[in-house]
This record gives sequence, C-alpha cells and structure tokens, in this order.
Amino acid sequence: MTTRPMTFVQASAAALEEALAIDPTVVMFGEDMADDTGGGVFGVSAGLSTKYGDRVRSTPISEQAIMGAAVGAAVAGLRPVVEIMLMNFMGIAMDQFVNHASKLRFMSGGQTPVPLTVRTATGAGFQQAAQHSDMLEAWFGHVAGCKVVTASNPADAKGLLLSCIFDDDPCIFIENTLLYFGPGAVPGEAPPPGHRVPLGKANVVREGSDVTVVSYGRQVIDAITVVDRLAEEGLSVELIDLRTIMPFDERTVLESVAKTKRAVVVHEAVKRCGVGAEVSSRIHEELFGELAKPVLRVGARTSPVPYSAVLEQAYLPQAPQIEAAIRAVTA
Amino acid sequence: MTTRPMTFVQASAAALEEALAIDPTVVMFGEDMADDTGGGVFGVSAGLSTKYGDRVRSTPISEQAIMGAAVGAAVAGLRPVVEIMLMNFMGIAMDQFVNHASKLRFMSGGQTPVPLTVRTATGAGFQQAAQHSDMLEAWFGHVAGCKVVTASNPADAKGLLLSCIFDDDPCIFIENTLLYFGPGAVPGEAPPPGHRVPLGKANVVREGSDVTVVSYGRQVIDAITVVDRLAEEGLSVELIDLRTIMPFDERTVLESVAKTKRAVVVHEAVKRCGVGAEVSSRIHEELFGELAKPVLRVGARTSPVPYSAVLEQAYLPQAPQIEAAIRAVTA
Amino acid sequence: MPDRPTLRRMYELMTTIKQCDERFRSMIAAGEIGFLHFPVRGQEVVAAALGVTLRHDDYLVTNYRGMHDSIAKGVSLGELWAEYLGKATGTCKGKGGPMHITDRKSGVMVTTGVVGSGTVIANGLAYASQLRQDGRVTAVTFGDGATSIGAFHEALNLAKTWNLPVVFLCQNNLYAEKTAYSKFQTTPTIGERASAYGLPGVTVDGNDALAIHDALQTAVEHARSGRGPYLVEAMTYRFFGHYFGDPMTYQSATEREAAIAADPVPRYRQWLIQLGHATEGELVAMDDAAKLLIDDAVEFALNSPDPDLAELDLDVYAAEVAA
Amino acid sequence: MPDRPTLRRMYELMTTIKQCDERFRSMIAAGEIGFLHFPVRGQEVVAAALGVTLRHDDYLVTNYRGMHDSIAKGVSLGELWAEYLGKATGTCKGKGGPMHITDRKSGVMVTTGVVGSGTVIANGLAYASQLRQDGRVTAVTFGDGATSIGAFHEALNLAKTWNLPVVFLCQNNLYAEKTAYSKFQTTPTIGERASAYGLPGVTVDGNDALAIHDALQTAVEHARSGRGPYLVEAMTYRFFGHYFGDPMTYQSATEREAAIAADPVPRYRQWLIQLGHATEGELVAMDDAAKLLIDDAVEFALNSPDPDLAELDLDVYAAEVAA
Ligand SMILES: Cc1ncc(C[n+]2csc(CCOP(=O)(O)OP(=O)(O)O)c2C)c(N)n1
Ligand SMILES: Cc1ncc(C[n+]2csc(CCOP(=O)(O)OP(=O)(O)O)c2C)c(N)n1
Ligand SMILES: [Mg+2]
Ligand SMILES: [Mg+2]
Repeated sequence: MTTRPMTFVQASAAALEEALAIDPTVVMFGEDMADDTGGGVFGVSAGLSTKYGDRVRSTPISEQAIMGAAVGAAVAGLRPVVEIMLMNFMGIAMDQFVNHASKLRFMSGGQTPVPLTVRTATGAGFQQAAQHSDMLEAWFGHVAGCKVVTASNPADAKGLLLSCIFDDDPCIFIENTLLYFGPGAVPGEAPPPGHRVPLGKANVVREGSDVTVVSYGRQVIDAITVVDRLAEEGLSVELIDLRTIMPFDERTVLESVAKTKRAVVVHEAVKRCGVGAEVSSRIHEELFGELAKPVLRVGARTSPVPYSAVLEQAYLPQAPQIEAAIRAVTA
Repeated sequence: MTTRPMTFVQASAAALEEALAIDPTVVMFGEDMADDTGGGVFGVSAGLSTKYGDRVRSTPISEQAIMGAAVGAAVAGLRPVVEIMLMNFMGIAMDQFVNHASKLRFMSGGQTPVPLTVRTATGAGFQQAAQHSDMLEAWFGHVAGCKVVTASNPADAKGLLLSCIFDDDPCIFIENTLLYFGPGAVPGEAPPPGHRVPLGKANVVREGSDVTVVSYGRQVIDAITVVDRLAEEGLSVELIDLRTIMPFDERTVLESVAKTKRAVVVHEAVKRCGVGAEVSSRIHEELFGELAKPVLRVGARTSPVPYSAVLEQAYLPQAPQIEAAIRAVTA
Repeated sequence: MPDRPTLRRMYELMTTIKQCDERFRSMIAAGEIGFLHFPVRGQEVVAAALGVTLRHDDYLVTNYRGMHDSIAKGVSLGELWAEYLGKATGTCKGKGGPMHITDRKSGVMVTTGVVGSGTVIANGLAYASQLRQDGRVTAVTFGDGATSIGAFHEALNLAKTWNLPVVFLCQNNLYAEKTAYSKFQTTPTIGERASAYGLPGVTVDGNDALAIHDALQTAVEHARSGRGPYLVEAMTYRFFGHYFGDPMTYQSATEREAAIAADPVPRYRQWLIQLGHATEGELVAMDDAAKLLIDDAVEFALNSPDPDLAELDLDVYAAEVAA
Repeated sequence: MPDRPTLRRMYELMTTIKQCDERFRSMIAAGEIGFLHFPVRGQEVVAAALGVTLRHDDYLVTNYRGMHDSIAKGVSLGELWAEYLGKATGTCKGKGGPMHITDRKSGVMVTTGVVGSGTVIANGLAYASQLRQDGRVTAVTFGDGATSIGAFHEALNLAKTWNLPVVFLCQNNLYAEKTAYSKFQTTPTIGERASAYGLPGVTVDGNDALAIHDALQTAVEHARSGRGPYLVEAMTYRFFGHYFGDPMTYQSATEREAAIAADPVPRYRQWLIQLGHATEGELVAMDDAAKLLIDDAVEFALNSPDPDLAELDLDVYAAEVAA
C-alpha cells in the first residue's frame, strides 16, 4: 500500500484514468476537457484525451447537450462521465438529468438503465458569489432514481468516484472547489489502485457514545476539528460521513443515534429544505422515544451566497456553530 | 358577497383578469396564451389578449426565453405573470428562475426586485406519467429568495394568485390539474372581487385539539374527508392548509402543535427530501419536549410517477394513509 | 425510387398506423379505453418512409406524438397497445405509457414527453455508434414547435462539431398545440436553419412518399457514411388536433378539410395501383392483415393484467427500493 | 463617422478601461487585493463604441467579463471598485461582486455569471420598453462561447417573433476559457447565424473603433426605430487569458504576441492624433484624468467598510428574513 500524498484534484484524475483504463465503455466529455482545449478547467482531465482519444472529448458550452448526450450514450450502453463545470449550471441541465437520466430506467420498465456520472464542482468560501457556489444536493435527493455522492478526503473521492462510474444508476458526484484549492486542500493518503468505496454506505469517522454528528463533504473536516477538541474535554462524539448523501445509509445513522440518543446534522447547503431536514426527520421518526434531545441542524443561512468575504463567512456554517449544536444537545 | 360557484380554472382566470385590469404593469406570457393561439392550453387566459393587447402574449416553446423575459421585465419594473405549462418543464427554466429571478434582488444589493409570478400546473392522478406530474415544490423551498404557493380551493386560488402577482418577490404558484379537471374540481364559492389571501399565512381549515395535520394543495381535500370522518369518532383534528408552502407560516403550525402535541404532514410530492421533512424538522426542533409522538410524514413513494392507473394510485399518498398516520400518532 | 417491396412495405406501415390511430380514437370515443391520445392521423407517410429507410438496428428517439414512429420502427402492436393501456405486458410493463415508449429490440430507445429534449439524447446514442463503429444511424423526430427550444440548437451544434451519425427529422404538422407554425415562423423554412450550424438541411413534402423517402435516404446515407448530421423538415398535417378531443377552435375548418381531402394515405394507395406497384386486391389484403394484427393487439392488451404493485419499487434504481 | 466629441469620448473610455484593468491586475499581483479577475484588456474598443452609442437610459446586460461594459455604460468607478472589493459602498453593497454588477442609475441592469443567460433576460427589458414606448434599447453582451448555449437560440428567436428593441453584441475574443473558438466553429462567422432567426447580423472588426461604432450605431438605430433585434459580432482578443493568472498554455504565444502588438488602444490613440481629432497633449491629459479617477476609486474602495452582517438577512426577500 502506497502512502504518497494525493490531492482532491489528483484523486478525481486518478479515478477517471483508472476507469478509462479498465473499461472501454467509459467515456468522458465536458467543456475544455480534451488536451487541445486545456485538459479541463481545473486540470482534472489533463492528459486523458491524448491517451484515450475519442473517448475523452470537449464540448461547446451546452449543458443541455452535454447531459443529453450522456443520457443517450448511457442508454446505448456506455458509461459516460460528464463534467458540469459548476453545480449551479445544473440549473440548465435539470430537464435532462431529472426528467430523463433519473427516470428512464423506470419509464422503460427496466430496459434502459442510465449508468452515467455527473461530476460537478461547487462550494462557497472563495468569493465566487451567488451563481458559482451553491450546494444543491437536496434537489437531487428529492428525485427518485439518482444517487448523490460527495467525499471529504481524497482517498474517498477516488474510491467513491470509481463506484459512481461503475454504478448502474445515474450518479451526481460533487467536488468541492475549496477542497481542490482552498485551505482544506491538504493532500491525504493515496489509496491503492483499484480502491473503491461502496455507495450507500456511510463512514464512521470517529466512534463515540455521547452524541452523533452526521455530515458530508467539506464540513466533515470542520466537524473532525470540533469533535477532536471536544474529545479532550471528555465528550465522546460519533462522527458519521454519509459519503452517499442520498439515498443515505439509514442503518448506520440510526444505529449510531440509537446508541448516543443525540444527533446533529451538518451541511454547507442552505438549511431550509436541505438534506439535513430529511436526515433529521428520519431520525425523529424512527428513534423518537429514545432521543434525549431533538436533532439539530447546522447549515447555511437563508440567503443567496454573498460575495463579500465577511458576509460569505457569516453565511456559511462554521466550526463554532457545529460546536454550539453539539453542546446544545448534550447539555 | 356573491355566492356563484367558481372552478379552479375560473379562479385563475379571474385573478389574472383582475390583476391586468387594476395594474398596467401586470403583463402575461406563455405558450398558446394569446387568443390567436388558443387562449391558453387550459383556457385560463382565454379572452385576455383580446382585451389587454400586447400585455398578454404567446411565446414559442422556449421555457428559458419565457423565464428570462420575465426576469428582465420584472427588473425593468413590470409584474410579469408567466406560464410554464407543466411543472416538470421548470427543469428547463431552473437557471433563470433560481440563479437569476430568485437572487437578483440580493445580488444587486436590493436595487432590482424581481416581482414575477410563475404559474405552473402539475399533479399526478391523470396518468400523465413521469414527465408531466411531478410536485417539485421542495426544490424551490430550498432556494432563498423565492416563494412557493398553492391553493386547495378556488377562492384561495384566486386570492393567493393575486397576492403572488402583487408581491414584490418571485413567486411560483402551483395549479393542480386534478383540481382543474379531476374529481376534485368541484366548484367552490366565488370570492368577492378584490379578495386577496395574504402570503405567508396558513389557514386553519378545521380547529381541533388532538392532533395537527399540516398539508397543502389537493391533499387538503383528502385530509378534510378524513378529518371530518374522524370527528364523528370523536377525534378532534386541527387541519392546517399552508397555502404558502415556503417560507411557511411556522407560527400557526407551531402554535397548533404546541396545543395538540401531535402532528402529521401530508403532501403529494415524494416524501424523501420533500417539504414535509422541513416542516417535520422545524416542529421537532421547536417542540420536541412537548410532543407526545414523533411527527409523521405522508407523501409519495420513492419512484417516478408511473403511468398505469393502478400503479399511479399506489404511488400517490391517499386518504387511508392520512388516516393511518393520524391514528398512529394518536394511538 | 424505392424498389417494389419497399413501396409496398411503406403502404403496410401506413395502413397499420392509420388503422391503429382510428382504433384508438374509436375505442376512446366509445369509452372502452381511456388515456390522453396524441393522434398521428395525417402523418403516416413520413413515419412509413422513416421505417423503411432505417435499419432494424438503427436507433430511434421519438416523442409523445410517436405512435406512428414506433410502429414504423417495428414495435410489436400487442406490446404497444398493452403499454398504452398501462398493462404489465406493455413494452415498459405499463410504467412508461404512451409518452414514454422504449422498445430496445426494435431500436426505439427513448420516447420523451418534453418537447425537443430528444434531440440532445439522440446525439449520445449516435456518439456510442461512432465510437463502436457499428454503422448505426440514430434518427430523432420532433415537431415544428420543438425547433424553438434551446436543446434543439445545442443538439445541432454538438452533432456538427462531433460529426455524429444522426438524422434530425422535424415533422412540421403546422401546429404546436394551439399555436400555428406561421405565428412563430422567423425563416421561410426550418430546413434552412441547419445552415446556422454548418450542416445540410432540406424541406420536403412529408406527405409525398417518394419525396420524403428520397430525402430520408439521402440523410441516412450521409450520416451512415460518416459525413455527419443532417436535418430534414417534412411538411405534413395533423388531422385531429393536438390531442384526441381537441376542439380545434384555433384552426380554420377549411384548412383542415383541405388537408383531409388530400389525405396522403389513400393518395399513396391510389398511386401504387396506378403505377402498377400493387393491385387493389393486394392492398385490401394488406389493409385486412393490418386490421387483424390490430384486433389481436387489442385483445392481447385488454386481456393483459395490470402491473403488480411491487413494480413501484423496481426499476427506480438497479436495486429494489426498500419499503 | 462619429463627431469629434464622440471620438474623444471613446478614447476617454478606452484609457479608463485599460488603466482600470491594469490597476486591478497590478494590485492583485502585489497581493494588495484579491479576487478572481476576468481581464478585459484588449477588448476596450468594442466597449467604448457601445458606451458612446447607447443612450444613458438604455439598458445593458453584461456578464462576468463585463468591467469594460460597465465602465463604458457609466458605472461610477468608486462604486465599481468598492463592489469588486466587496465593500458596503459598492454598487451592490458588496453582495454581488464583480460577476454581478447591477447599477440602475447607469442602466447596467443585470450582470450574469452564467454563460449566455443574459440574452434571454435582455428580451424582457426590451419588452418593457416596447410596451412603455420609452424609446430605450437594450444591449446584451456575451462571448463567442456563449453562442453554443440554448438560451442564445431561444433569445434570438423570441426577440424576432416579438420584434424587440434589443441588440445582441457578441464579443468574439477567440476563446471560451481554454477552448479556442476555431475548435467549435460550425459556420464562418457568428454574425451570419442571425439568418436562422430572420434577423440581421454582421461581423465586424471589434478592434477598429470606426467599424464597430458604425455597426453598433446601425444596430441600435434599427432597434430604436422599431425594426427589431440585431446581432453584431465584434472580433477582438483577450490579452490576459480567461482569468488573471491563467497560464494560457492552451494558446500560442505567437498569436497572443501578435494581438498585443496590434493593441487597439494605442492604435486608436495614434489615429486620433494623425487625423487631428486630438493632440498628444490632450490625450495625455485624458490618460492622466483617468488615472486620477482610478486613484480616487481605489482609495474610496480601500477605505470603505465591509458590509454589515445584518445585510445577510436583507434583500433576500422584500421583507427581512427572520433569524
Ligand atoms: C418543454 C416543453 N414545453 C411545453 C410542453 C407542452 N407541449 C406538449 S406538445 C407541445 C407542442 C409541440 O409542438 P410540436 O413540436 O410542433 O409537435 P407536435 O405536437 O405538433 O407533433 C407543447 C407546447 C412540453 N411537452 N415540453
Ligand atoms: C452555463 C455556463 N457554463 C459554463 C460556465 C463556465 N465558464 C465561465 S466563462 C466560460 C467561457 C465563456 O466564453 P465566452 O462566451 O467566449 O466569453 P469570454 O469569457 O471569452 O468573454 C465558461 C465555460 C459558465 N459560467 N456558465
Ligand atoms: Mg407540430
Ligand atoms: Mg470568448
């Protein structure tokens, strides 16, 4: 097992390269993706078109055409991996992703699975303002037929992205730009080749007995800091990284909360109608009698993502709010 | 006060006509809308273009152009009311509605309110299958900056639609096709001219003390049947029609549940990550210590809307499930 | 000029489509069955021409008004009827319905209810063929109204930049729901809009079997030989409005009557006889055979069971949805 | 040929835009300020021509690479700088940022970060003017890459069917991020794609002040006089890549050097002197005046306060969001 460090960018790149290498039905396309058009806006696909030729292509700026072509290619039996550069631009591709990709298996009575993967980057904290930062996973969580996945560390990113690509359902894999390039972009340990992280299975990042924190993506990193600090105080927090945001691993979450009797759900997205509401509701529905306190949610304010750095930081859920919520349910 | 009956179609038509009549900044457009192109697919706009000329227009089949033009017209100070024929087609207009309409007031620092209204029809039960039936209000509930509204009776429909049109925020007003033409399409009482129903305020349809049912739209009708039947058994159910789905009237809901200590949330949309999750979470967060039972949710199955009538009826939440949930929390 | 078997096969398809549409409408009118039907009566010729031009293994993407296309591509009538009736034996087990026919075995890959959305999906199917060099062509059909939607533009543009083997077939029936084509017409023809993407485009009489067959053959051959996408606009007419029951108040009775008077199916039938490609007797036999096939399909569909409720949790994901 | 004051005003705008872009880049490079900057150096001429062609009360919709357009339309430099720096005194109180400049008083109505999305919004502004008969024209600017997106197609089509007073101005700088225009070019020019919507379209040298001024004047006059929309493609070049810091590895150094050698701003400056429209001294004075304005703007922005945290709950809805 190798221990050379790996960044998030390298993790996605490695997963893509591995997928292309082992399965000739894997194809990739998106804006700027091929090497003669720069090898991808974040460089994730650099070198791949040179190596894999026509299986890795650039597209014009046409999110509907990108997603539609992915749907068609998947229906024809390929495993397309497409890039929608930033998650907000899914607003253009919703008809294809929701009305088509996510429903065609069902509408066709099972004849046409749609094994496509959408990679899309997003996340607030870089002053990219209201149209380049949104976490929209809750939209997709509401759509029966697709899976929503994100990673909190490079090894998971590689393993989860590979699993998405080889999954037989449409997956949307969210890559966080701050984990790419921000302060959270510390390289992690590179997993061995072939490493896969199964979909639908959460990861217990820290075991604990006093309270359960459920999170995913970049907020897991914030949560780890808080949880480890509280451990020094003697508070034992179980931290769960959902990895597959939806459908989520109810079993791991419910077993944990059954043990701790307390839970906090943390995500970057706007709290209102966010994924946290679903997780919180499921916990309440299943464990109401056993809960010592109501499940609390930590998420962004009810506002578009502001540009000003001070506003943006105040918009985002931060470590102090995670800590406050943990203290509130354990008080 | 008149008591002539009014259907849902007539309610929307009357609201539109009234808005056009009293305010020259109200304009309307959408596919088939003008009289020389049929007066609207459901006939709601029949006669209006003849009367109001260029203020009521037909468009080509271009949902992005429709929504974009509404954004621009609203930014210029008009009050556009646009029709997106069916809610699933919002998938095409999401970028304009979410990234632009819902955010421009904020992004401009308050300079450009976007007082547009989207009317859109939807609802399962007519065998219109997976691409013509979805209830997608949860998507919009997650978007800060817009309001989501629906009505359970014609008088509310007229009053709420008028309030949407004259509200200074972007509103999406959902019209249920089954209430238009289905078994629920029984005419209600016509409200007097000028009747408005305020946004953000829920309606207590039935007062009760044993349990609170929170719902909206067509399911309010199912709930009324159940609630009235249970009343005969001596069960006192308070039934709340949200009217404005999001942001919802937390105060009315919380005050009711504080009294009844039990709640059931009912909607037609898929339960997973639906609006019910937000309402349920808010109740748990605020009233945990007072609740006798966990809040239960009744919603559609995790599936695209199926075509077959038997499957479609099984997909939809129905009166028996509402009743079962009420019994479960009052047991 | 197509050969004699092709000419006759086109008629078989036309009479099947025509009678199928008539049967649906008569049974709905009689209250024997009920669903929202988008009649294709009047548009049989273009579908028949497409049916004989495409290979069996070519891909087709069609739309809610796609019964004629599906039949022409070879969907079994029984499974088609069963799907329209929402039965377990339908092409899609009753889960998709008329607006969402998929039938892999005849190459009907996607039927969409969202106007214009099929055009971008067709590119993906064609891309798969291009990579695999399987020689398949993908055809996608859509209406005049669909050409206003952004996806159409993105589709033509991407198809050209990737040089995909796809034929875009616009069935211009002069109406989009209640909106006459002329109300929103910005160019003399839709065919010529192809030039904005550097691809060939033609406009032909879609009710003239030879003309549309010729255009489609050129287009399909162009795509199949690696020369890239092609746009064909076929001028036609829908006899029964947008949906069956449409009062059609937005359209002039004279116009419609003239179109019906020029009904392309009997016109073609007449022509076959006149030119000696088939005798009246042979054509009657074809009409009768089609009728029998439809009788069988109706019976099959009516006698088929509804889908099992367990189907709700199947085909949502690869794995069953947990209750 | 524009009159002398107009020619000189164009130069004032060019030098202001050029120096503003330089100042942003130098301060970012020095670490004095930090944000993602989309340089407009090289595209000054087309913006200046637009600025003098539009009326003050005309509407403008621009995009993330819109600093030049905003300045040309008359946004106060101080408020612009403050917005770029996220300050409370910015055009949008620091809430929108460089990609979302709105400045009602100068007619900059919407700045979008979503490629091509402004085109459909422009129609709505133009529709308002058409109804009100206020004589305003709406201009919308976008890049070469934006013409691939569906919204662009829908926008031109609707503008034509409604005969809206809107000018679509494509600033073709030969790149969309890292993708060279030539890689995805399906027609000789973008200007000619207008014919697919029945509207006039032209392609001109956007770095030739007289040529682009002439084209824009024709287009604006066309729109203002009720003859409907117009598409202008202005050929230009971006000197500093997609964003400031872009390594520009995807583009040939020779090509870029040639473009910089043909820098349109000094070229225009030279021409003004040669033709006697301004003296070197007058132009130096303009350069200096612009510099002073920028100095003031920088100082104003740097000394301005951050927005109050309470702003997070304001302007989301008409009413304050309840905590
Ligand atoms: C994106 C979208 N918008 C609106 C509709 C509603 N609608 C269904 S059919 C139709 C008219 C389509 O006309 P055309 O493309 O000419 O096809 P035709 O029905 O004439 O075959 C419309 C507007 C839809 N299904 N999809
Ligand atoms: C819909 C959408 N897709 C992708 C992007 C990411 N993106 C930002 S700028 C850009 C290139 C645009 O090129 P062009 O239209 O030529 O404008 P330019 O930047 O050259 O001025 C892309 C792809 C975006 N902002 N919006
Ligand atoms: Mg049509
Ligand atoms: Mg460009």
